[in-house]
Amino acid sequence: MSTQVAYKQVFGWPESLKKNPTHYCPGCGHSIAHRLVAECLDELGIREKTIGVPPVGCAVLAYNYFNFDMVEAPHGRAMAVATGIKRVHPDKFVLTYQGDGDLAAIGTAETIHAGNRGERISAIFINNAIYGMTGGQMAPTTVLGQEATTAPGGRDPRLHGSPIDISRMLAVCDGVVYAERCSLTSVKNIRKAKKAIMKSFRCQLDDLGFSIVELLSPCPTNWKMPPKDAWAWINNEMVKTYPLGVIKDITGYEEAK
Amino acid sequence: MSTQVAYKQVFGWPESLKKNPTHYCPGCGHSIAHRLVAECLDELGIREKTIGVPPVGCAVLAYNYFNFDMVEAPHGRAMAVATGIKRVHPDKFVLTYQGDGDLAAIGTAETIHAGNRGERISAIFINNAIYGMTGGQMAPTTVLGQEATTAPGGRDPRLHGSPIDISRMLAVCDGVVYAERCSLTSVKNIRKAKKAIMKSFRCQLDDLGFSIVELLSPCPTNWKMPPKDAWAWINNEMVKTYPLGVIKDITGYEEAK
Amino acid sequence: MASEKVLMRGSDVVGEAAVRAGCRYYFGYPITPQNELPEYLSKRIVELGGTFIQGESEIASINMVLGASAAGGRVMTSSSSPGIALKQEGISYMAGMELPAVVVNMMRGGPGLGNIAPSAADYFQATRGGGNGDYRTPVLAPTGCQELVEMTFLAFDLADKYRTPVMLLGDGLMGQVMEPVVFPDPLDPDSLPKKDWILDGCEGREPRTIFSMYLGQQGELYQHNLRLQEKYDRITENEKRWETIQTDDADIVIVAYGTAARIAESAMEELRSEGSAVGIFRPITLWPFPLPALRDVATKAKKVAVFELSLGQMVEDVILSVGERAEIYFYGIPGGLIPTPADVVEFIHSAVRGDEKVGRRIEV
Amino acid sequence: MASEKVLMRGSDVVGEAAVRAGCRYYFGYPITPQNELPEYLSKRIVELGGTFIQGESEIASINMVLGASAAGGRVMTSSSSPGIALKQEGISYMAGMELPAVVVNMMRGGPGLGNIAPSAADYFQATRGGGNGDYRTPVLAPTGCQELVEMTFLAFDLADKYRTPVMLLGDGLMGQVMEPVVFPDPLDPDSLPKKDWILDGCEGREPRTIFSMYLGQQGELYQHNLRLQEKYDRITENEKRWETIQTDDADIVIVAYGTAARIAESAMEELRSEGSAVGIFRPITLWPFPLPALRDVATKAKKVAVFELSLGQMVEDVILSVGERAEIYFYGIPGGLIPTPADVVEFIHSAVRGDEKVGRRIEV
Amino acid sequence: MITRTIFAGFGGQGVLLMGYVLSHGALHKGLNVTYFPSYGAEMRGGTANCTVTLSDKKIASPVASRPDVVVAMNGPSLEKFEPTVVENGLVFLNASLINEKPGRSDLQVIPVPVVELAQEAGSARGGNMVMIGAVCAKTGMLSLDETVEGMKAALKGKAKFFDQNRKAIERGFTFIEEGK
Amino acid sequence: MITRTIFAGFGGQGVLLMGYVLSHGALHKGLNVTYFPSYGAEMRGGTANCTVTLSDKKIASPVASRPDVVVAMNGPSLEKFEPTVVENGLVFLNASLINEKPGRSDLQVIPVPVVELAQEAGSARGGNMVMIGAVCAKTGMLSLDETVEGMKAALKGKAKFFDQNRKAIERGFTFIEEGK
Amino acid sequence: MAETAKRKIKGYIVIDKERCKGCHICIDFCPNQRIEADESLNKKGYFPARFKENIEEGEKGCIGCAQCATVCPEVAIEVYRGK
Amino acid sequence: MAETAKRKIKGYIVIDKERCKGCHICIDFCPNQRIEADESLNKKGYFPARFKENIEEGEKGCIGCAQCATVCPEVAIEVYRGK
Ligand SMILES: Cc1ncc(C[n+]2csc(CCOP(=O)(O)OP(=O)(O)O)c2C)c(N)n1
Ligand SMILES: Cc1ncc(C[n+]2csc(CCOP(=O)(O)OP(=O)(O)O)c2C)c(N)n1
Ligand code: SF4
Ligand code: SF4
Ligand code: SF4
Ligand code: SF4
Repeated sequence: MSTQVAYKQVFGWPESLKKNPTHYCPGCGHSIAHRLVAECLDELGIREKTIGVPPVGCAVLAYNYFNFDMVEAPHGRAMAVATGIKRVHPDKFVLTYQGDGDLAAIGTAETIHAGNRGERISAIFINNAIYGMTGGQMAPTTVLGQEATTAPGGRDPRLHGSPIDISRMLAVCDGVVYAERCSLTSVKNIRKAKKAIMKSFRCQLDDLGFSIVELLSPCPTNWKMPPKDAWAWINNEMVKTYPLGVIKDITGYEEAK
Repeated sequence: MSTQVAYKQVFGWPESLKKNPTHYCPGCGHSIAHRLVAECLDELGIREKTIGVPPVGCAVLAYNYFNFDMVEAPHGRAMAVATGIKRVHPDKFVLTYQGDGDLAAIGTAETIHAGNRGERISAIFINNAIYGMTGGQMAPTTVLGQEATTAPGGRDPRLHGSPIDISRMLAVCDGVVYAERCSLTSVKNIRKAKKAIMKSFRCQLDDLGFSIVELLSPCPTNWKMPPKDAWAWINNEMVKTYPLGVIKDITGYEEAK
Repeated sequence: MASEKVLMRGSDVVGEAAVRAGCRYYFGYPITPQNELPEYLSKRIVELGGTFIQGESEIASINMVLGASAAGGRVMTSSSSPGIALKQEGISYMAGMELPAVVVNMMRGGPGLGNIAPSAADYFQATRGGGNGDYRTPVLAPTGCQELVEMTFLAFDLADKYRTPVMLLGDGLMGQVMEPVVFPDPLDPDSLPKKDWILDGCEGREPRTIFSMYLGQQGELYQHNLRLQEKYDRITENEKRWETIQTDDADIVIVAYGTAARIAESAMEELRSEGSAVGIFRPITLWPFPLPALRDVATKAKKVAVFELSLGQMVEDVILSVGERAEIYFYGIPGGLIPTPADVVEFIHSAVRGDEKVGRRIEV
Repeated sequence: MASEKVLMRGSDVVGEAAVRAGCRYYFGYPITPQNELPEYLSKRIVELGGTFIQGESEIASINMVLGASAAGGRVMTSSSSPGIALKQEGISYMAGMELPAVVVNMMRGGPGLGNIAPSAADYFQATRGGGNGDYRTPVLAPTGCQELVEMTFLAFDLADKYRTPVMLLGDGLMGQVMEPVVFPDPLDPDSLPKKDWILDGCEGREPRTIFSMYLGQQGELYQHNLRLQEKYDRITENEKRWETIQTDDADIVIVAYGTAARIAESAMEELRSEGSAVGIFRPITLWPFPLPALRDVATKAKKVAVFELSLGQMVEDVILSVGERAEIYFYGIPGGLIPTPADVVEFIHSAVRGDEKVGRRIEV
Repeated sequence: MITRTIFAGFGGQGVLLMGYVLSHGALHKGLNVTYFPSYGAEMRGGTANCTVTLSDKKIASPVASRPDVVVAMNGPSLEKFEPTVVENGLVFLNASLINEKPGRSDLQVIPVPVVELAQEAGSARGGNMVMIGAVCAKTGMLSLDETVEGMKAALKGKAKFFDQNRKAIERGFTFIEEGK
Repeated sequence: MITRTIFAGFGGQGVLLMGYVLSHGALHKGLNVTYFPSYGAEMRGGTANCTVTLSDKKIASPVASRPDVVVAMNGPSLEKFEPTVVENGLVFLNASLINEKPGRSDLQVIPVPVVELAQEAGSARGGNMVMIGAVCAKTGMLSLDETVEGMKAALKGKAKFFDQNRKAIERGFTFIEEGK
Repeated sequence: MAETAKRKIKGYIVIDKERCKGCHICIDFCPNQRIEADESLNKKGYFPARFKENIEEGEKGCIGCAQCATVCPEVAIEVYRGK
Repeated sequence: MAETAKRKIKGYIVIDKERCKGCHICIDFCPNQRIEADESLNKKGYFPARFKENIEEGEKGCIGCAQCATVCPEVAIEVYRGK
């Protein structure tokens, strides 16, 4: 492009992502999470041994974006599907990618028991506190007071229960070796999230057990906010219910640089 | 009976139990738990406003023994059924009575979410570390090394996962106000269990939220032990995995005498 | 009071009709294309002092319905195809326990996740019981918003009258269409006939139990099934419903229900304007299927043309009704396309000619 | 090598046959009356280096099966009626995704929890797809232990050949009976034909995806369904199986499958010894139903007597096969009783007389 | 008489609202009406459309395989629906965005510069209201008053928008009536 | 020739094992055989029974509505199965526990004091083996050797019990053969 | 109950022989060894527990402490205590 | 890219205009305000982000820090840095 200054690409397209346009809304966290997963697989060089299980949720079409083998799971059952795959191919890398409705409502039993069995699976958990795909219904993770189409006056603990913290529940299981909560709403947080994903992947490669990375992720569409406000809402409000950080870590790994 | 010494009955039949013979095996904990529940209802005088939901499990016929309204739930779904009842009759007393397969395997999602919604339900959870009714298959609560018909060499964490501690998971939920683990294997423990059940019932009557009492309960038949040994095994072995005591208590109740 | 004519979306219509029919309990889990129904009720039913719970799953929801029904509530759940598949165990239990409830299925294309275009491929599941055991549920298949009102009322009434789950079978198109509707006066739930079998605490009476398990070695389950069968026979005898449109002079009768019937009606108009004597037989109850009525109509017309939004499910009931009394043609569009009257017109042309260019002749 | 004759319980027979057919993955949840099968495999399959997981539920299990199948494993699950109801969504997905697997249903009495006595009341669910959408699964209905061996092998082969879930339909009686059996040589799973569609990491090839959702607006789901239908037509064409017993000279043919057929055979022996010319037509594949074969047999015999362990499910397929070609009588025993040959003898007496003392005449 | 109209455009262009306005106006006028939105794929983004059918008789199918009128608010919509319009049918174009012309010569094409007209009427965001005004004016399906009533019923409760929207609808009418 | 035998008693009395022994013995002998246990209600406790059918031809139904032989190890079993036995059928009674006599006069009743005989044979717990010995001896279904082979096959791998059980079976045979 | 017995004891128990399933837990838990196993089966086929009414030399009598009843899984024991 | 621009800047970015969905998050996150909103719609109907190539007086140029790309949900930004 230039003859005078040598420019080097420092940020580009990860191989583990197909070059298809995504269907995600402007400002949605799903596509960031996709990229982070893809970058980690690239860096570990395991794209070609990866088998992924997307959710039923906004990321149902993730197989159009991820550039590795993928199989659809019925809503909520990604962990069970992943278990089946991993038991057939213990030497392959298996990950699930799931929303909060998928992983923490209809899939609660599958999630808890995959964790409890210590399945060698890495779970990427997109917590956007709402049902995205179906149009903004309350999620188990919807925070108190937050509006949803099925919680018209905002979530009320008496009527709708309190937001669920499934990562903390998973931490109770012996088979879960690592659980961390990150957010996708700043350069720093995104980089942290990537490190967490990397660590989770290592847990599987090192045959330690089950691990989960929960990513607080904006859904501007259903929160009815411009992307920028949605990002700010996570940083200012959502983290009060879901504090960021390591929830469980018995990996024995030294802290990554 | 006697004309000289006046004897008074100090232990007899609770009104909340029907006088039918039970189908439980000799030395089984289910019938003790039944009696404790019945005694508590009697003492609180709420038998006539109680609606109970038995499990599918050895206690599936509990409606033949409990002397109050009861409705069968499909395996694992007692909490959902109880939720439906309680929402129609918020002024009535609703309890579920469930085994470990029912409450902590197939019913995991229903259990966790009833707790998370803070349903005003009292859950009696019979943890006998095995599937009784179906003949001794591994339960999610089977302890490591314990034999089961589907864990022939004993439970191995790598093959079968580790024993699940669902009460501790429930404790993560805001809607759960009280969770205690007791055992049915000594006079002292049985009396403690009764106190816990009483407290759980009070939680509901006082509209505080969801509560659960987990009862370690012998299954001599499927453990293939004489009753006496089964009781001892709980006291010596099982409590190592499931330590007795209060797991969560935000009732604010003063300690019962 | 009966409402003025209002323009309303099908899903909302079911919601409003339900509360007017005295429904105060709703338990369900979101799934497109029927989310507008729970969304409507999450507000409306709560305003009326009732309960709306978004369950953690379809299974939890159907079992909340089971509990609420046992407790005496007029109760409803709704979902779409895969979600209804998950409710089969619960529905089978409720059939066995003789618990009334209304289950709405706004069908979508399948199998599996499919897509949300209209479809009628859950006919077998609905009419033959996708759960286990010998049970049936009345299945109502309305067409259009005004009939959604009537069928919602009817569904609750049949459910209570026969103590059975009742299925209201629509599809996404029906749920999304807006049309003018008039609602009847709302019922006061307290004015509904008292049920003497419900669980509300045994004060002043013997405890009651509700269950589906019959262990007795003396054939208790056998007896229970015969009792159920007797009930199903009564329903079959008394509750068949259907509509005929211009069948009197018809040489060929289209058999279709729900959305397919609407499309067929447009096609019929076109075909009539071309001069063909086409009529429509529209089953409104899919179970019990209006077998005798269809038999009569078909015998007269000598040719029936079955049009389904599936690859051939209701057609079995048509064969069972018609046998060799008329030629039977079949044309099915599997889920995933919004079918148009033009497709049906072509099919009828084929059937009239007696060829198989569109659709096929069924050998009986 | 082929085994000696061994005395073995039906459930264990299925387990041993499965591993000999190359099955190395089993996922299931306990339920009576089929627990002996997972119990057998929990030991046997692990010895062979395979995977046995007791899932946390039937739903988890069927989805583990889905995953294992997508990954290329020969895989099986088993359950009994209510548990199979819960698997319907998963089966529908697997049908849509064209994933092979064997699903065993040892039926019990229903609806709901019912009891564990033999029953055949899940016929509709098995043959019409209790899940959502236009799909079918081949359904094999063996009778007795030796046939359990053959049908287990066949189930795995059909599953792989047509990329579809296949159902093996038995009942508690069949699972509990012990009989002498001979097993064929065990297959080495590695010797099975390689599958070129499985997911095992995309090394050296393009990534593959397996799914059931077709969103495209160009009728992709429609096309997908037509493709599936074509496959189902092929299966219908090629895979019908049945047995006839002494139908050649029969004036009346009993139609029965599974346990009912065994009972019927005892009855036939008794009736033959009385001098009645009774034969048996036994469908072995319930879907595809052996319609043409039954049609032939019935046309010749002029009278068929359908005996079912349900209140009338397979009888619909018999009517669809026979139409007015023969008189059709029906007698059903709903789940919950172990039926005896004496019942069937009475029924046939009635049918021969043409009265309805036991059973009833079906009007077609 | 039966008239089938398809409104189509990007998600944010208010095409569904145009359909509501027409439907409510028709109800007000005493016609039979069905409104059927694309509820397309279970996915985000993309385009939206709806079909409104008006008739003085009972309406059978709410689906229009061959609409009488197509209102295309963006290029892809024109592309998609142009082939489906009946012979000599009517096509309204959002001229502020669409540069292409329909290929078919039998069609009657009415380009409406909605953004510019809406700006004139006081708010650039009222393009859809201008368009529905133009559609009703041209086809005669609704009078100005009926269209405004339709708009009010469609926006029930949101009275603060009534005034601005009325102005935009009027601008659509005058655009047709006065040709500019 | 087809013979259907029902063994019935309390859960702990080893009735199912008796059926196994007979079945395995029959397989050893080269007969066709089906063994069908009561897997009754999904519940604990109660009684157990099993039906063994032997034949030199193919066996259709493994269920016996009218057994040729009933072996009743306790009172309730006698009560339950007595009415079902074929005319002039055979009924074996555990005389150590059952005091009642069958009401039917056509039946051939053989009371066996199993506990006492088992004690004589060396272990009070071998009552079921005594009984199967007596049954085989009386009916001629199996010879002593075949019965012992059946026992060994039924208890495959548990060789330490073989000796004691053989003694008990023999005691059953001598009880019938010698009438005491 | 024999006069002799009653004079010596503070309490007594009544065991429902047909309800008892012979688990013999109560025998274990009685602090004064007042319960023993019956030698004859009950109707269900269990050897039920039996109250030892007669107090032998050196034995303590029943004190009505209800420990047996508390641990009895079958609610087969009623306990009476003297005033 | 104009020579003038390049001489002043350490890096530059390339925005895939058709991939961009106009969320404008990148605009927010660029420390040097090197990104702005386009005024014309892309094919999908969004106003995409646009790299400000020309550096006005007083402005800083792109430093190739990739913050924009890190936050871009669409992977629509490639970043190049000078050596
Ligand atoms: C069995 C079943 N139930 C419900 C649905 C409908 N459904 C699709 S996605 C979804 C939830 C989406 O929310 P979430 O998992 O939080 O993911 P997001 O879309 O927010 O990324 C639901 C309920 C379905 N497809 N299948
Ligand atoms: C849907 C369904 N799955 C499985 C079963 C079979 N089943 C009955 S009880 C039971 C588990 C029993 O164990 P647990 O809940 O621990 O209770 P316990 O019998 O030990 O008291 C199972 C798997 C069933 N009835 N329904
Ligand atoms: S709806 Fe929400 S989660 Fe789904 S793509 Fe849009 S912004 Fe993302
Ligand atoms: S099997 Fe176990 S839990 Fe069930 S009744 Fe017997 S001892 Fe109790
Ligand atoms: S962050 Fe990406 S998608 Fe958003 S405006 Fe910038 S380039 Fe476009
Ligand atoms: S690389 Fe850095 S400086 Fe350059 S445009 Fe992006 S954020 Fe701004």
